[in-house]
Amino acid sequence: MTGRTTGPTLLELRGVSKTFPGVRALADVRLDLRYDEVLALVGENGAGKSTLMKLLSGIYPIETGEFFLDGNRFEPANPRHAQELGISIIHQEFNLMPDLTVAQNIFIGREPRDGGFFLNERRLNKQAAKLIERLELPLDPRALVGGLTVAKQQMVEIAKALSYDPRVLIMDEPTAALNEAEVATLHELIRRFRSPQTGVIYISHRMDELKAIADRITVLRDGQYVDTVDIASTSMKEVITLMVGRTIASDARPVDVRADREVVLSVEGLSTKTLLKDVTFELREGEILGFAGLMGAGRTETARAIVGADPIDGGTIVLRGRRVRIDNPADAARHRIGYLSEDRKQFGLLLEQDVNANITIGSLAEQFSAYGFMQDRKMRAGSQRLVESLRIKTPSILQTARNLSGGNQQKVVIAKWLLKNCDILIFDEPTRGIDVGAKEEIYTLLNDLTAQGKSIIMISSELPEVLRMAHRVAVMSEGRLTGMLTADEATQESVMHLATLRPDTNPEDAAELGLEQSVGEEEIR
Amino acid sequence: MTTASETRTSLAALPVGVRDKLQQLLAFGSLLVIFIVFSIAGSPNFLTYGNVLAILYSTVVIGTLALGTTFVIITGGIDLSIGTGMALCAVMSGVMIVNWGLPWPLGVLGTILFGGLIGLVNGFNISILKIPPFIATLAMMLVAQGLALVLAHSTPIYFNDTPAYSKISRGELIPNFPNAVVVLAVIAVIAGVLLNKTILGRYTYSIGSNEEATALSGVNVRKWKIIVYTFAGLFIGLAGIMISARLGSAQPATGMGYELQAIAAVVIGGTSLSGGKGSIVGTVIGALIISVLNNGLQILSIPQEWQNVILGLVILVAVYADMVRKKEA
Amino acid sequence: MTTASETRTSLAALPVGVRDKLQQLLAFGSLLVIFIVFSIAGSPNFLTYGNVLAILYSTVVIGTLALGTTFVIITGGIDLSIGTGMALCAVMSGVMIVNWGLPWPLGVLGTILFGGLIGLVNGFNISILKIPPFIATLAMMLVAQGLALVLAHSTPIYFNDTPAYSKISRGELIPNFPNAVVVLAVIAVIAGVLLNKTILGRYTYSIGSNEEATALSGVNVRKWKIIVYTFAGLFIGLAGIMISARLGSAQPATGMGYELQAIAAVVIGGTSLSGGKGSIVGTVIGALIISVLNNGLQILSIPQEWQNVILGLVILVAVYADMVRKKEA
Amino acid sequence: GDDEGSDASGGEEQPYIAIVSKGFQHQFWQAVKKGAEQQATKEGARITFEGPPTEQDIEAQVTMLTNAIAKNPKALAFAALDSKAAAPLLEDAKSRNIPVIAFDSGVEGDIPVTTAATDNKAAAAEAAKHMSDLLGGKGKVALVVHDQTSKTGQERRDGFLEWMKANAPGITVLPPQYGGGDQAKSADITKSILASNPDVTGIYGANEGSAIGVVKGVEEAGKKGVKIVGFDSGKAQIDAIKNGTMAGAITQNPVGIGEQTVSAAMKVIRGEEVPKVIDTGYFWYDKTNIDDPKIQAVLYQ
Ligand SMILES: Nc1ncnc2c1ncn2[C@@H]1O[C@H](COP(=O)(O)OP(=O)(O)OP(=O)(O)O)[C@@H](O)[C@H]1O
Ligand SMILES: Nc1ncnc2c1ncn2[C@@H]1O[C@H](COP(=O)(O)OP(=O)(O)OP(=O)(O)O)[C@@H](O)[C@H]1O
Ligand SMILES: [Mg+2]
Ligand SMILES: [Mg+2]
Repeated sequence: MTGRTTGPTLLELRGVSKTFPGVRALADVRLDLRYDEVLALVGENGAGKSTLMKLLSGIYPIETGEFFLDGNRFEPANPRHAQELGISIIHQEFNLMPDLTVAQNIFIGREPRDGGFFLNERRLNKQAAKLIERLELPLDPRALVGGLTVAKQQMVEIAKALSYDPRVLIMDEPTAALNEAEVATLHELIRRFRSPQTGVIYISHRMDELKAIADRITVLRDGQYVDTVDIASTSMKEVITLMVGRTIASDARPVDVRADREVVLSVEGLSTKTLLKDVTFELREGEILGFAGLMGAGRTETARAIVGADPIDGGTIVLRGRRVRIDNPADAARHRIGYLSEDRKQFGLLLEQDVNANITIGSLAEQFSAYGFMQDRKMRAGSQRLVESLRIKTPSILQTARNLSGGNQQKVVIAKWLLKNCDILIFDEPTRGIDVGAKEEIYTLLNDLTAQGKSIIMISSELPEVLRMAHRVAVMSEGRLTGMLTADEATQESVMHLATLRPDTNPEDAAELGLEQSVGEEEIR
Repeated sequence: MTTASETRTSLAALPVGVRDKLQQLLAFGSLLVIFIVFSIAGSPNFLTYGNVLAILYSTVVIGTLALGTTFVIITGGIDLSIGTGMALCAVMSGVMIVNWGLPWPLGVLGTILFGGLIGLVNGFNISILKIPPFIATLAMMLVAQGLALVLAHSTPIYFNDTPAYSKISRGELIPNFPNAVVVLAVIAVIAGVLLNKTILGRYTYSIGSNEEATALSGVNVRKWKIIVYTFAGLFIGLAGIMISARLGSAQPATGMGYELQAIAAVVIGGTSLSGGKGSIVGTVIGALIISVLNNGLQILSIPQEWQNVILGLVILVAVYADMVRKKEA
Repeated sequence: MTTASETRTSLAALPVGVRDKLQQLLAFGSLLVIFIVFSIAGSPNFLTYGNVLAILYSTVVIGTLALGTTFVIITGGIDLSIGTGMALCAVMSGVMIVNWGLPWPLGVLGTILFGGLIGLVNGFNISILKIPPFIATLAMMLVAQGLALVLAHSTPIYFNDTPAYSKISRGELIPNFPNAVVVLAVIAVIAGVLLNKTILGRYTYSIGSNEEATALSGVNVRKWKIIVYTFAGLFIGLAGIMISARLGSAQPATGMGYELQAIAAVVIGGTSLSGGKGSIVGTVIGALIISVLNNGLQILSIPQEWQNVILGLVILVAVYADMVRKKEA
Repeated sequence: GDDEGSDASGGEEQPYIAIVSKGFQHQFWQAVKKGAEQQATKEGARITFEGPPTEQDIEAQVTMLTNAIAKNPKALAFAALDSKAAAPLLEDAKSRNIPVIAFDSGVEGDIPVTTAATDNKAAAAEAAKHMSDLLGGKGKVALVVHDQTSKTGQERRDGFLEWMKANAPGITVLPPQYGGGDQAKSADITKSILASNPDVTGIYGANEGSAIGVVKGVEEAGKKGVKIVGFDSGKAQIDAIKNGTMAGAITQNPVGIGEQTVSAAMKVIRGEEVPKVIDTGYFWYDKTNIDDPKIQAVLYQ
């Protein structure tokens, strides 16, 4: 049951190939998008999805292959041309101007003008506000994009893409940065967008959402077309098998709850000027403590505060009973605490440096240096080992990080922390953009780490992932810790309930958390 | 500390736009402080109408160059050719007005356009040939320096027969207020409007903030970069006019070193060399800080070898103070 | 075109590491071409042992400064204080050796360390006070310029009584081969090793390509930035020695403008001002390109006003050619 | 072609004289160059004339000297920014039997076969004397000098200061200010001086750029009755003297220096005798004698 179509299709790609130095990214790939459909495009990290979409949106010149829109052949010359043809893309990596506001970003190049040259900022902001409202996104048109979280930046991208009123909307892992609630909003957007004139190509590694949104799935593997299947008549297991060419272990819940183990980290009353209020929790040896919450809940800030990346306003951090003072990530590292940021491009990767440098940068001093000299062979061996165990798809460990696929870049960042020997690892959205197969491997690696007695804080917006991996789940909302659930207590419902409590605005919620007084204090202050 | 957090929260409450404006005003701070210090510590001769005029007047050339360069630097570029480029433009003005005998208004126009040409070449080398701005404009710096000498046969060109020309700088359409200062004020306003209210300004910021993303958004980045450098070139031309009008002659050998002062003014004004951030107000303040310091230190008759030492330290403190203030905001 | 694509594929086949090495070698290209052109077009006086030595010898001071600055620029920073800082170091050397009568080896050591101190201050201002490198080092440039004049009472300090001192530059431990050139070669090798084989070098690159990410990887970025600037300072000190040894005197007012030439050498050598990329080989080539051009143009007796014009154009072409070559690779 | 390009035609037979000067962009040096070229064409020599961008660029000058020697000239004319720095190279020249002619300010040591120079200090003293006369021996005098480290700068400053100290008790002299010879900067400095010392009655500009700067500054400040004494010539300065804004100025004989240097070099090449010192002299000129042909001869426009 292949997806080959008869009759005109909205978009059709035939025999598309593309090579990069040392890499054959695409080989004779085909794809067709029907009117009024959402076509999911899946494949392992480095399968060629983004490359295909970049060809389609005029970023890379077409080497070989034919493109048809409404049955008419076309060749996107450059991004603008593609836009004019009605092809609009949300890239996997953000393309935003941090120094401009949300509105300015959305309408860059299409600013409402007076006399062709003068900006009409009021109209610009009005337009943006209207759009944002229509899309029901929690964005302020006047906010500087640089100050937004990844999730919000993702929303700006979405708003921007939709503002072109495209016929073909391409979304390259739009939900990687989003959590359940936001994913739902996005799906709603897509449903409203699709029409008999339009279609959506939807790239994602989150199998669970495909059933909800997609009609058909096209699978790529190693730059080659595998198959296209109808969602209805296919199970995700089959799709995954098509993707990775093998069946993978189903999800098992964590077994032993580790109440007996020693407390390695205890955070008390952690607060920051911007967001956090009195965050208190304990992390036990060999434990995976999941952190759930809606965007802006403060999980990332908690992590950043603990490792000293952001200044803290109050609260204490105790390591194995010893109170410690952590002013910057270097201090944290010295105390064997590592933080993997949710934002790999800004806070994770050395894009210009090679894979080897990226993986070893954190462990250089303590593992790979003798009298200040780097031990090259040892380093390469180390990186090579991780490249293999994480199956990072790269021609060589000397490949520049920039040239890796999104997911493989993420793997590189993870590899950095797996190599560095930390007792406490804080992973913020660790599996962002990573394919199902690789996820399994990473889960296994995390469990190995805990088996070695290391402790992990796992911040994730993918609830299933949290529920599956975490021994306990901490839930945050509005900068507060609203609940701490054991593996058995933790369910979609229980977590979501705690995640949506609004103690600062809603007295009942405050009461439920026993916060009345503190709310009172807030007002007195 | 408390004040800090208060400023923070109170300011944080304001919409971004207003906050920026306020920060720009705060930037006045250092300038004000310096000015007041000189007025008090300084001899009574510092705070006189005449001396204030002298300060403003001495800001004109550097200020003109700095205004254009602000655009370039906000795109994440740099322009080292403004100093000697200015000298070359001054010489061109001399060639056109004195040697060719063009009427001076034509000569002025031609010179400004010639400055634009210099910028255009820079823009082409940077935007099309993709040569790093530092190199492209360094090369232009050397070429301009040489050409200025060649065209002028290594001797100044004097505007004696066109007294009107000197009036551009020293004339006083407004009584007791030299035209040069008026010119600076006017072009500063124009530059400010262009940077904040036009697509030129918007793309200037956008390119500096993320060139790749701007291009992917369908903006013709190549074109706009060329436009920005050409635009900045017009200021080189104008600076060439202003300095030759002040001196009554085109000096082919001057100009070297002006680029550093102009860039310093821009950066002291809070424009980031990594691009994306900056303002005209800031640049004007930056330029004023430099000339107020130069003037004040001489007025206080500080031994000259100490003047640079103090100048350096004050710049350091001023910038640091502004940064702290901004952080608090 | 065909050749281009061929080069591409053939090179693409190679592992990345080897490819980089090859690119560095390709960078020699421009230098070689320029050299050959001069040897042919140039008078017989160009390609003589004596003149080649003269070229190398004239590269020493700029080269020394450029080596240290390479590290700074790779971190994404800049150092404008190297020129006048060098003058200040030269003066310090004079003060220690001539005025205080220290034995010259001690004076040399002291001067190099003093250079390190200048760098340390820069590093502190940039890394701890978070003042933009351009401003911090601009301020230091002014301060150093002033202090040099103050310490030297605005007159050169002559090393007449320590002939050994001049030997540092002009002496010939290797017959017919001035020590200065040996010194440059040695420190170039040291710098190369440090940049490529040590964690200092690795952190230099990673801070330059993503400072925040490097910090979040647990690297004490503040500390390492200070170290890099201090390290670069040592080269300022050494440059101060080399120039005063060459001139036989410490000239307090010389040095302004050297920073631009040194930075130019670094950038022509392919180091990116936005940080993360660069090499010592490149810097050495960049420095040589400049001095070969200067020398060649003078040997060819090109009229001086034309020399800068040609210099600028050749730099443009050389850099462009290297870029094209790299793209093909 | 204002360089040897013109007479490169018969270049081979013509004796080649390499001239390394202290500067090249400034009018003074252009005038020296002009004189040298005139003499060269007259005597059928081929010359090159080079100098560093500023008088601080001593290393650049030393390198130029190196390159000049590398060209094996028949004679080498040299105006040292710092004799000591050039000493080893002059030794080298000597060892290659290249005769060295020093010009402008002398070169220490016995290597130069002759020195065509002016005594800058005496010239500056002359300027001081005229300033004192203009002020009737009393008042407040300021100096705007081009730089504080170069030999020329120091001599033209000290000559003035020392004469004042010795001969004009009635005149108070303000600490010298330095404008790098940049007209605009010197003008700004002048204005600050006038602002902080409104009672200044005389200002001395120690080279062309400084002097013109002083004139501009006084004009811009709208100050009347300040006596200005300048140095060197150039159109602007000549005009200022003609229209009375500048009282007068000292000029050396740059064109003469150029001519004398080349002719001396030719003599040496021909093996003729040359005096150890050729004093190229200096002259005071003002409204009264400016049109005197003897003066006109030594002025450059
Ligand atoms: N600019 C480039 N230079 C060299 N190789 C590249 C470049 N871009 C992509 N590649 C390679 O092409 C292959 C496909 O990359 P692509 O980004 O399309 O994968 P992907 O399917 O999007 O993976 P992911 O799910 O991780 O985003 C990868 O092996 C990648 O290493
Ligand atoms: N890297 C950052 N840069 C700027 N602001 C940030 C950053 N991280 C967090 N914030 C601010 O802190 C608030 C909380 O965001 P944070 O990322 O901590 O929430 P979260 O619970 O981690 O949700 P998510 O990470 O899914 O966005 C955000 O609304 C944002 O304003
Ligand atoms: Mg991808
Ligand atoms: Mg987060």
